[in-house]
Amino acid sequence: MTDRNNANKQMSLKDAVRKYVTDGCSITFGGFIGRDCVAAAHEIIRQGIKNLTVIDDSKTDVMDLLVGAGAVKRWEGAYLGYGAIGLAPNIRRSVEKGVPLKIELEDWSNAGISMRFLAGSLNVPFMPTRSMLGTDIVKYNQRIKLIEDPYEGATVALVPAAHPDVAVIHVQRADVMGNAQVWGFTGNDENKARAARHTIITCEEIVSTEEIRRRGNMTLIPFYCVDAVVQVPYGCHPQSCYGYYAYDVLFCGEYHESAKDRDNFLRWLDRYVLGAADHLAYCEKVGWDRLQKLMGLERRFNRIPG
Amino acid sequence: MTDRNNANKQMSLKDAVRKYVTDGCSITFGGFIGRDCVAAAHEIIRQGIKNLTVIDDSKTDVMDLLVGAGAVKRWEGAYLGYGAIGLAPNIRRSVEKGVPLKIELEDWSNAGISMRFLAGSLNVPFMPTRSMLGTDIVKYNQRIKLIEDPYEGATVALVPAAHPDVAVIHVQRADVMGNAQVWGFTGNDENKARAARHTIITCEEIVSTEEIRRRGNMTLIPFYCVDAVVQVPYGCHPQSCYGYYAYDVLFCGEYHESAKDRDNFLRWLDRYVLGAADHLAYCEKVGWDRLQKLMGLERRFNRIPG
Amino acid sequence: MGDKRYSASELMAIMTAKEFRDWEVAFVGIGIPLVAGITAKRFHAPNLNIVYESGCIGPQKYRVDFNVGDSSAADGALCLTSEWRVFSDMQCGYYDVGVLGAAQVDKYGNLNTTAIFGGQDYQSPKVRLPGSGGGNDIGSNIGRVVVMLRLEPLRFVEKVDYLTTPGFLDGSPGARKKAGLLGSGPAAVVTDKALFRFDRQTREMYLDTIYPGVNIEEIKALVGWDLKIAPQLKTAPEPTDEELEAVRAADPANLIMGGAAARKSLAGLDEYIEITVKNSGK
Amino acid sequence: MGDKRYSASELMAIMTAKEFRDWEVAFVGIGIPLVAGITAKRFHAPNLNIVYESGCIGPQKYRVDFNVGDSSAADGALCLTSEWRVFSDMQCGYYDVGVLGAAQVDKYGNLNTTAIFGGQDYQSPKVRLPGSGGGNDIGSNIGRVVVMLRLEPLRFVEKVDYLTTPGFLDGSPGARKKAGLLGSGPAAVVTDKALFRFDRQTREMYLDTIYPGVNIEEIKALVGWDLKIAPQLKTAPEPTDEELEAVRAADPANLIMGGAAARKSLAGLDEYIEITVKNSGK
Repeated sequence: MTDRNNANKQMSLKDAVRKYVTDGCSITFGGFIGRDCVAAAHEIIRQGIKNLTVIDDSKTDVMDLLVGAGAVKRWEGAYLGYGAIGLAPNIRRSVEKGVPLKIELEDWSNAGISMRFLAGSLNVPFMPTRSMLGTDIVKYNQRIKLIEDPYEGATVALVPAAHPDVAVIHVQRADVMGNAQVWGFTGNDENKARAARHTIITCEEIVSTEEIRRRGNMTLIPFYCVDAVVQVPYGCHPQSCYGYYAYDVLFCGEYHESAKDRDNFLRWLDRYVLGAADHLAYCEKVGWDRLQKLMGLERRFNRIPG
Repeated sequence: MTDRNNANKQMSLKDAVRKYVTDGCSITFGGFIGRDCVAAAHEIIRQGIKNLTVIDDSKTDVMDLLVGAGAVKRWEGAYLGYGAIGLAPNIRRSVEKGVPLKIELEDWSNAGISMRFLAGSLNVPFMPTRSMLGTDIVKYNQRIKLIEDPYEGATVALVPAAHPDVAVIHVQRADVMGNAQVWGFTGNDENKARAARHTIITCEEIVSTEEIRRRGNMTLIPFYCVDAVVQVPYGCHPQSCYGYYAYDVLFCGEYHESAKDRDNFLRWLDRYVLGAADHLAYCEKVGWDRLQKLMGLERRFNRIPG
Repeated sequence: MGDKRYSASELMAIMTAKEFRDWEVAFVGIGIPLVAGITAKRFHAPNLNIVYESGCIGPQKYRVDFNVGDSSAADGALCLTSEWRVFSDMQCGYYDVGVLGAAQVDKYGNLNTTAIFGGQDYQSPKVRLPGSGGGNDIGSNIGRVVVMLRLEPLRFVEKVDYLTTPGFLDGSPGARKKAGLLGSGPAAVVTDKALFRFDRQTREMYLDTIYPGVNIEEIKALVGWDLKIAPQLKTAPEPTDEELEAVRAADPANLIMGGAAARKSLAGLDEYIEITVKNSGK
Repeated sequence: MGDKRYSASELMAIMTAKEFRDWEVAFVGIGIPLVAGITAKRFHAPNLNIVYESGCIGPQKYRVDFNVGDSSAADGALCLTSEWRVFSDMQCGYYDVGVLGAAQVDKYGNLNTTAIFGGQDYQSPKVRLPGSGGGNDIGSNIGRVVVMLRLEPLRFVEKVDYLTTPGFLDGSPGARKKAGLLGSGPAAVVTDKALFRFDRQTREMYLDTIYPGVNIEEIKALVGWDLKIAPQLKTAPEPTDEELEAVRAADPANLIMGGAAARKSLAGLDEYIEITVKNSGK
């Protein structure tokens, strides 16, 4: 449950992570490979938070970083691959070799885990689904229960509600009251914000509540689901943020190459995360001109009104 | 399931109703007292369609008309009242006195019936809910099943998926391909369009597909859920249509007064529905100046961009 | 109540307004409950946010709503979404307080908005009422529920004809939890003559606050069980001029409070539009 | 395949493109499947609409997508919505065709994208793969599924190490229906050397179409069971210049087809942006 509603939930990324992301907690991240919470993942690593249980759909970039940094104990999710770029190097090292430590795995499909977030957001104990039937996902995951539908008799699977301790969700615009507006695809974000006990919104821009009211239909997550609002421009880089900046495929490719070797990964981590005091310092290292170019590219294709 | 997708699903209201709304079929309507499908209900009455099963949340205006006209056999729903105006006269006459004929009732709560549409839209057989427990709704409605949650053991209710034969949904804007955009509240419309076997979209304006693409986030119902697109300006009068026209409380009040007496209701029906060849003729009878004034009133408060 | 300074409806709205607290999220039905919400915003709860079951969250109240789906319910809303979503948010516990009307209430705060049987039955009752709407859901899931109805004959009954919305069910310890309900049940019953609350142990409704000029016997005569009285019975203050002014400003054409008579007294659509626009400040 | 006119990936994209029909809705993953979809739109399926699991429906393809959540997946989309909604729309049967990659496929078309055990087990496999993602859901619920993978050693196996995505399960009559699955199962397996389909009775994968310059023995040697051959084995036509041009236009910087090598051959971000903008016509 969110903290009591009030007029201003804005805080720094450091404070929001310190307050809500604790050792051993369970966590989920918004976005879907695009609009990922990269800045928040960096801050979690900087603060040395450990033993996280990550409950998520497809969140490779953030997961590969967190796993490589040794922050994750357990993963419940659907996908850990780099799309057209390849497999996830730190995740492979952890699962196959236990380096830096071995994470527990619980596999779901994307629809299956999506239904866990939907159930969580509705505060019902489970959801039925027709995915995962007949497969080894069900064999290895005892929390998927097969039942006979009491109405029509066919077999359906039940999946339990997910209730992560905290959800971090990056959006384009939010007000300090906590109303969060999203353009482009929305992933499972509306459900994650509701399923979680606490929700941190990171955003490209803080706007006035009057501005929020001009487009109430764009408010994906209303204030009452939100505990903290943090402004983090370019908070998804190297991932894309619809209407703000394009995917940095080359930066991402370089990360991927580095991460294939543990020492190179640690050097990458030192350079971009541990050696950067905060997200502003990360942007500086990436280069503001580079970020501006990615913004210019995105805005040729997608512009958010107003 | 919708008919095969194609470039142009536009047709007249007469043709859409004739093709998809048949004697004895089950039907649901979009909107939520506001954005009601009044024009479609009138056309159903004009075509003399009978024995409908209406599955709906809160759809008093449309229901009172259809029941008064003798078109309804059965109702599965949550609310049949006129808000601040009072009880529903034709519905009372039908249920209490069997005039013009007695409708069967199956009561649900708004959350309960909403979950039936959600289940239908997900193509799962049922949804769990924590509503209606402990009450006479469950006592009189055998389709609500109480079960013990297999995960945590508490009692929850299951409600079965709704799959009406047809959904009629009025929206602000649609293209001829069937993409429907809605501003303001959305009721259960996205779920009704998916739960139904066939979906008719009525709209204030037909816009180009390019216009739809400018605001993809506003497309509540994508083309593949839609069988027919019909342009019916002022299709909700006397109800409101967000951004287009305000609620006509006085016209609605007059209807309510008339409907208290069966003969007066039949006169009202003759004047505005049976005596009007189509929705254009209805608008003529209501008065274009009146409709313009309602539009002027609404647009002081809500304007849709572009 | 013979006092012509205010009507029964106005008094109910003012008494209900006091049940809201600042920064709460309130799930409020149309009519007098909404007038109460708007009134509360003018006084002690300026940051009260109102949610409508059609899917409107936190609108700015420029004009009165005649139903939950009136486009006015969306005016300047913080979030415009779906019906199923706001009911689910209710089930998550995000809404602090709900306000409900009813045709009948029993001594454990259970409500009937479905049918008055009058010796007949569910499928053919003497009076068919609107049904649950969102009422059952509010009563099932919201933390604190305020019930509003007039204290009239046959409304406060030992047992409701049809239990639409759960109060404390049969009043037995933990009855709500056993049934699977989440909310904590009714907190107050606001009428035109008195305000009732519920005993924490027995869950029975008792007389908590009496309005100016009303006497206990008058109330007991209208309640269908042996009504208990608070050891320290309170008397409500007279509505202030400011409160009455706020209530009336929230319903400038008097169409909520005044009903059909007020509709007929309007000259027509033009006058209604003029009043609405003028009062909205738009 | 020694022919340098086209690469294996290009040929796979072109063969897959032929599996789409006009006005279909296709649920397509990133990479070569998407290139196939864009290619189909240039030829026989101009009104093909593509859906991404992130929640993008019917985008205009100005630029290539590197992952399903790339903002490019949303460019000019007909509808931008949620992940859970598009998976549910899939479960409703609104999507006609899905395209899937895999690390392993067995003779009944079951896929493994989770782990190669290599004598080890699920929690500590020899190779951890990405997992299901939306693959299982596509295989479970979509009417017609096209599988794409290279015909390489240890990929076409008698039994997959981990059954991530259902094909025809154990191949017994009605196995999918008995399990509760809705879609009708895999329709084709497109590789870089041949195209396979499934027998309607036995549900076993057979060789349907062989590519120019490939011989049957070469294929049989790479398949881990006694592969049956269609009575009337077809030979695929050589890709036309127009087809090759379309495939290359869909991946102008060659970053999908060319992988890490292509990334390295780019001068940097400026060149990538220049190519992207130029090709998009924006």
